[in-house]
Amino acid sequence: MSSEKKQAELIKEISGVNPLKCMKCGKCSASCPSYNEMDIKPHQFVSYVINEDIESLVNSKSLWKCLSCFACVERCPRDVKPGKLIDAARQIVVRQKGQNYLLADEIPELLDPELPQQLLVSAFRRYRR
Amino acid sequence: MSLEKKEFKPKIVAFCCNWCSYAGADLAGSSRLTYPADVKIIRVPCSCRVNPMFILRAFEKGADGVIMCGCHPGDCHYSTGNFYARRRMTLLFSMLDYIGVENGRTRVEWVSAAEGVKFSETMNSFVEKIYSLGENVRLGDLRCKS
Amino acid sequence: MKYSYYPGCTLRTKAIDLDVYARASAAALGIELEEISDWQCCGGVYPLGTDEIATKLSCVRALNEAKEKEQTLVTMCSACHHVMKRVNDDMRNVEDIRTRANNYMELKEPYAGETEVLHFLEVLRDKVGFDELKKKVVKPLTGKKIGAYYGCLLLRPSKLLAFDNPENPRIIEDFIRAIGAEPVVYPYRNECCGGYISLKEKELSKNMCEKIMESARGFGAETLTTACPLCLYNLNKSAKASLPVVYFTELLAEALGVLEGCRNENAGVSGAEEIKEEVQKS
Amino acid sequence: MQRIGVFVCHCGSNIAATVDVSKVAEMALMEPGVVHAEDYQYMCSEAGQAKIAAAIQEKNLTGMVVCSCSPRMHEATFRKAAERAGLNPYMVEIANIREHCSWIHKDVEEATKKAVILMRAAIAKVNLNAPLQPGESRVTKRALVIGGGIAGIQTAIDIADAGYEVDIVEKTPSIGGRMSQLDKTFPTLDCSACILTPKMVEASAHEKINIYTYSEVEKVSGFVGDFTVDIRKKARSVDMDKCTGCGVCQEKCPSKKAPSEFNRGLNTRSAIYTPFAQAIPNVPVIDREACIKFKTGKCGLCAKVCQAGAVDYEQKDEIVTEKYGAIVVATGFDTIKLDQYDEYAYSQSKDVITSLELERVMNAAGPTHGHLERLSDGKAPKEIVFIQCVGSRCSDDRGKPYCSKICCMYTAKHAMLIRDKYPDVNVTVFYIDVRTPGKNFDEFYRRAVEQYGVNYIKGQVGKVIPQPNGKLLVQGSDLLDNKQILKEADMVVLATAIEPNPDVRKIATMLTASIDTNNFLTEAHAKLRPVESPTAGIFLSGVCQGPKDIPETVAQAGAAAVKAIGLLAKDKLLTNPCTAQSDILLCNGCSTCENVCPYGAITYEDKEVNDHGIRETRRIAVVNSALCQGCGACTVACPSGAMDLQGFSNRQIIAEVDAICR
Amino acid sequence: MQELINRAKELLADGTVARVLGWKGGDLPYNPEPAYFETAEELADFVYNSFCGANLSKYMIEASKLEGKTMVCLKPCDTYSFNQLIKEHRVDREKAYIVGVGCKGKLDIEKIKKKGVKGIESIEGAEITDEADTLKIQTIYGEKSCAYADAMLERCHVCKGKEHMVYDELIGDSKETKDADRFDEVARIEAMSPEEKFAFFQKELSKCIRCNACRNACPACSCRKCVFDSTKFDSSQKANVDSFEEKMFHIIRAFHVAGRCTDCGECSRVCPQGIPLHLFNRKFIKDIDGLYGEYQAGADTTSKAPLTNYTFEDAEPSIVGKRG
Repeated sequence: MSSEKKQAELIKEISGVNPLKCMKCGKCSASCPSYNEMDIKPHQFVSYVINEDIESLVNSKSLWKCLSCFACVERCPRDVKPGKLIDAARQIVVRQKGQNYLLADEIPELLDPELPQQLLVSAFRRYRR
Repeated sequence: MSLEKKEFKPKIVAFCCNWCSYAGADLAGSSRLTYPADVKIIRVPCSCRVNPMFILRAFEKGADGVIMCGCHPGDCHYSTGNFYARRRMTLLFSMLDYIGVENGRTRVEWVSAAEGVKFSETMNSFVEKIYSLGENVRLGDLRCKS
Repeated sequence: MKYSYYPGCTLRTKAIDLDVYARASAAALGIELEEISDWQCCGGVYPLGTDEIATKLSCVRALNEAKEKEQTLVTMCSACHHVMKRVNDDMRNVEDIRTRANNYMELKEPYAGETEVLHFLEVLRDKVGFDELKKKVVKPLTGKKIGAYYGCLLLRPSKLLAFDNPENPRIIEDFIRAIGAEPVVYPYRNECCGGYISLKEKELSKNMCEKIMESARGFGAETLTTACPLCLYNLNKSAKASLPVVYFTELLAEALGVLEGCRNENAGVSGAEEIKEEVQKS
Repeated sequence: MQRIGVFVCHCGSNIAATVDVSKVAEMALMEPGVVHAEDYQYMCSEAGQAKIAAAIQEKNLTGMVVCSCSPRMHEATFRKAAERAGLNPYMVEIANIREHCSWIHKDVEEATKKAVILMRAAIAKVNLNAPLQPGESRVTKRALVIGGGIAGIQTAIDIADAGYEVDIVEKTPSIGGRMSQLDKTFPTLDCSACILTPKMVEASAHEKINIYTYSEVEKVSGFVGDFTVDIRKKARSVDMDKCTGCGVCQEKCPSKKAPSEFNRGLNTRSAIYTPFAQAIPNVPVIDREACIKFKTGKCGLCAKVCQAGAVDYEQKDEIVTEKYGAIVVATGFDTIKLDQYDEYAYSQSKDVITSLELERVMNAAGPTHGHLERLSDGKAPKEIVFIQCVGSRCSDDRGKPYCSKICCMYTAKHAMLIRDKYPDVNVTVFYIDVRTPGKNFDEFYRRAVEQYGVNYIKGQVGKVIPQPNGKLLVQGSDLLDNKQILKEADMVVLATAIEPNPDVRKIATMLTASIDTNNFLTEAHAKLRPVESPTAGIFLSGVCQGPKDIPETVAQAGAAAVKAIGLLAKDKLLTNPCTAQSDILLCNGCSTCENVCPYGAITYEDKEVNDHGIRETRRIAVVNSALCQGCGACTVACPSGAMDLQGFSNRQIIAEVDAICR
Repeated sequence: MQELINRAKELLADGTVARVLGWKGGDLPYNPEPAYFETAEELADFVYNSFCGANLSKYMIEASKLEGKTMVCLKPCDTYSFNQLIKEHRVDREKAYIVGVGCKGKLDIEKIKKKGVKGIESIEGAEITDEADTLKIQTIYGEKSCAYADAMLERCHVCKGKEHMVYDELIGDSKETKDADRFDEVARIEAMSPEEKFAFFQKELSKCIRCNACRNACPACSCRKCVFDSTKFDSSQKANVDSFEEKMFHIIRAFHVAGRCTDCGECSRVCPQGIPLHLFNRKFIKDIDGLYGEYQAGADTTSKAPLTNYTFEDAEPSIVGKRG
């Protein structure tokens, strides 16, 4: 198995999503609050996994713009759950050593006095191993 | 009896009602959804045609598992057949469990004519269960085993 | 009524208000909240990967303690509610996760999702009942126009959380009505505030919150209320944030007449320093 | 001892590729009773059947086994072939080595072994088969049509034109159905009422057609050719014979707050009402839940103003029992409830409506008298957004997994009509796919785009956001331009999925007709018998079988009528001989079997028996083979084994079990 | 007993009945057997004592075919069986004059013998009129004693009650004897591991000699011809080759009477090998009560039997595995 194919399989496995169920209706992209920030749009994630173009996917800035707000998951008429695919791709990145999107060093300057604990732990979990 | 350990190939009898489950099995076939060849289907008009005698007879003759499939409750072609079958099988299975027969050797599953996938999945999981239980020693008639 | 209570990390620090008001209100309502011993942070977000186990164990621990006490587990924070319910669902319905998590945990008896998890709002709705609550209100918030802000974590995915209609929820509106105020329904109340993205993408989150604020104001809200410390933070950061944002427990405490009693000494805890310390440690 | 022939079919390579067919035939010869075995490419072909006939005659066969595809496919074929060659058709058994073997197994050795076992089971069974003769039953030359929409009306007219009596049972106060609610019809844009009303009149005036409106089927018993049906005629509270249809009662009725079903609840009607002006019969009914007289005992105004004295508050439901030879189901559809789709703000805004509601809004007899206006404030919209596939093609549990089929076309129709009548209104359609397979359908859709400038955007809508200013912000995808679109609209129209009428499940149960997971009635064969139910004597007309538009519905209605006529034209029917029979020497007369028979086919008679020299009178179960459908429930209920099922006898099934476990 | 005999004489004399169905003394003091009496003289042999355990209702199947009425003595528990037979059209109510006889619990001679009591000559305290709590047993080895309750049949310890479900008149007093729950034994077996269950029934059923005593005594097992004797299932008349066939026989027998068995306990009482056959029937009764609602066969003649009835919400057969 090529490494791309392996990675595509890995994404399907981690996410538990069958991208072939997608009918390309675009409801996910229509629901996404981060749509404009994304280079690869939510509905396109499915195609990247099907086409096994994982390289582009893991390099996409979309991974870090997804809010895990589950609007796409809630509304998807085909039970595809693009949000889960995105998170799986994110996991592939952060599970590789040193690929953390959030570095400990950069945290202090991101802080402000009102910032809740929750924000930090959430960001940590999504962005880091 | 030879001393070398023979590979366990279970004998599994599936009673399927003509209208739903047998058609579901046909659909599994035409959709090429595989399940192990250990399963052999007997066509009956309705699940309510399945006499506990048939099930015990199968075990007596060396079956390792018996499964009965019918239309979903409420969808019986004869409107009420599977309701009676459901009570009969519940009591029979409970009795078999009571005398110490492993519960996994008997099963009832409702499979509609449209559920080829469910038919195949059911058979796969049932066969898997029978493999895990191994040969039916408790109910087998030793005469029938070579 | 006695419940296991899982406050969660933020309710110990920045969101201590959410906690204090909740406890005071619960007491006034005759609800006993028994805090889970040595609880650990839920992680703030639910780990979506089907192969994630270790990240779910802190929840399993809390859930199991509630099970052993035969109590329902109550959360106050939206995020804890979300994570706790989903982990519980995994333990109940996903055999692989259940087996592996139990292997790690070495519990007296395996945990299989037996505990009922409720958000405090659900306790108010389903256990206390809004009609009952209404009877206990001593200082109705008459005339106040309050917009409920749900965000994501209370509602979605609705099948698992079974909290309310995800697209047109009403539990907080009913709550607002019960405490004598007037709920303002506006369509953005279930849109995301940006969540954790606000750590690195402050602008993005700000835009989202502005949309929410504008919508709420447009429909006549004068105050927003939420159950989530992160939502509260993000909404407050919104540049055009003209509406005050308060925890629903504060409204509750006020209506029940216990607010003054807990205008507390904890006010003004500066979290930033502690957080920095923690980060250094990690 | 039987003389059995075994015929193994290759089914081209369908079987032969996985099963060693010649080995199977070879093994057959080792089984008891088998005197002939052969394999052939296509047993069902004419040449294959000729081989069977030749073997039957040459080898004097008394029974045969065909190892082939499913008996559900070709059992009838082979039985007929056997019969033509002089063998009783019930001496034929099928071993299903295609669907249950070659198609699901890959290993040739394994599949061959299994095929042999399946064949042995069939041989063991045939060894115990006995020739059976079908019985005869009579045909009542009258048809029942359930549902008085366009499907039911058309079916009834076609059957009646062939000279048979037809009754239509319609639940609502008037025939006409969904079509009567439509404004215009695609792809010709003619007015729905203009083409439907003459059909309604034709049906009501037809001397062979009898219409029961405001009535429901209550109970069905019997079987093909001889159904007995109880019809509940709900109390109309108005005497059908006396009423002149003058309408004064409706005018004077002081209770005018009941939501109008006909106008989809968009406006109200009086408590005594006819649903619409062209209603047939033109006789009102009193909605007793809304009527002041029935609620409080006071009022009675309608009776006072009725010059014909037709109003009758004392009227009661009446049960009519009729016999029918054939029943046609034409129960139609409704749109799904939208409470699972609150992202489209249907429950939050009056200006979000379904397409069927739009039909009423556009119709001159509708709540806005045909003026296109917002239902919230009555203002004329400038910007209308249509959203397609609302609840259709959803594999989650909120909606329906199927395509509702009619929405693409009616949306194009709506868009076109609006653009035609109100050229300053912009129309945008969010679609996933535009599906226009039908004569002149795609041309119609293209006209909407090219001639009328309707803006089609490929992409679904995520959320409809009501704005403080009363407008609706539609947030959708434009997948072709890869944009997220925010569009401010004055009205949003949802192409809501259609589903079978919720009553159909109840009716199907009464008819013992099967129904699929989406509540559509199942056809006997998806391709070859699309208008018949698997239950003999039950036929399907219109959307109750699957989504379809008006031309298709009318075509199917005619097809169902032809099938029903084909049945009614017969004087007698041959009945399935695979029925239960009780052994008079074993029967205890205990009544256990009677209690489980769903057809009331078992009765008891005192019979003189000679039990090994002992002559006595015993209470014995007797099966009416015309009523018995052969389910076998009684055979298991019977403790003594007296009750047995022909064709599926205890010994036959046990022989199969033994053969499989051998 | 004398009251019974007197009444029987009257009924015979005035022609109400053509015969009396009761018990007559056997060759031993503890084995009275069912018998017909057609004249006052014959009634000299009539007995009714604590050893009259036999359920006479089944004899009424044949008696219903005879000319004239039969006076039949039925104990409270026997009347359930009689009702059930009415329901199944096996007996003719019009052909029976039912005298409901009192019952103070019937005795099991095997229980007395198990206590080491041998060479029994007579037993005192077993007459129906006796009130004694202790039986005095004269043996060739001298007098022994035994508590009445200790010698009672298992079924009397779990008695359904001393009320007659159907009768024309009542003669004699009864005494409550119930002091145990009838499902306790079943529950104890249910709690065993599969291995233990299997071993338990294997041991019990291996004693079966297929003498058919259970079948002959059982009032529900009243088929004209048993399936195990007919050719309908290819299961007839062969020697048991293996333990499975006993199991099959007893399971099917229990299944055929499920929902019809009144739990009269005759099967266990008559088994010469002492197999607790009632454990099969009670298992079905317990399941039926638990799954489909409490049901007592023979309590009436009209209710729908559990196996010819259903509800849409009935438990699925998979419940068997889930109950653990």
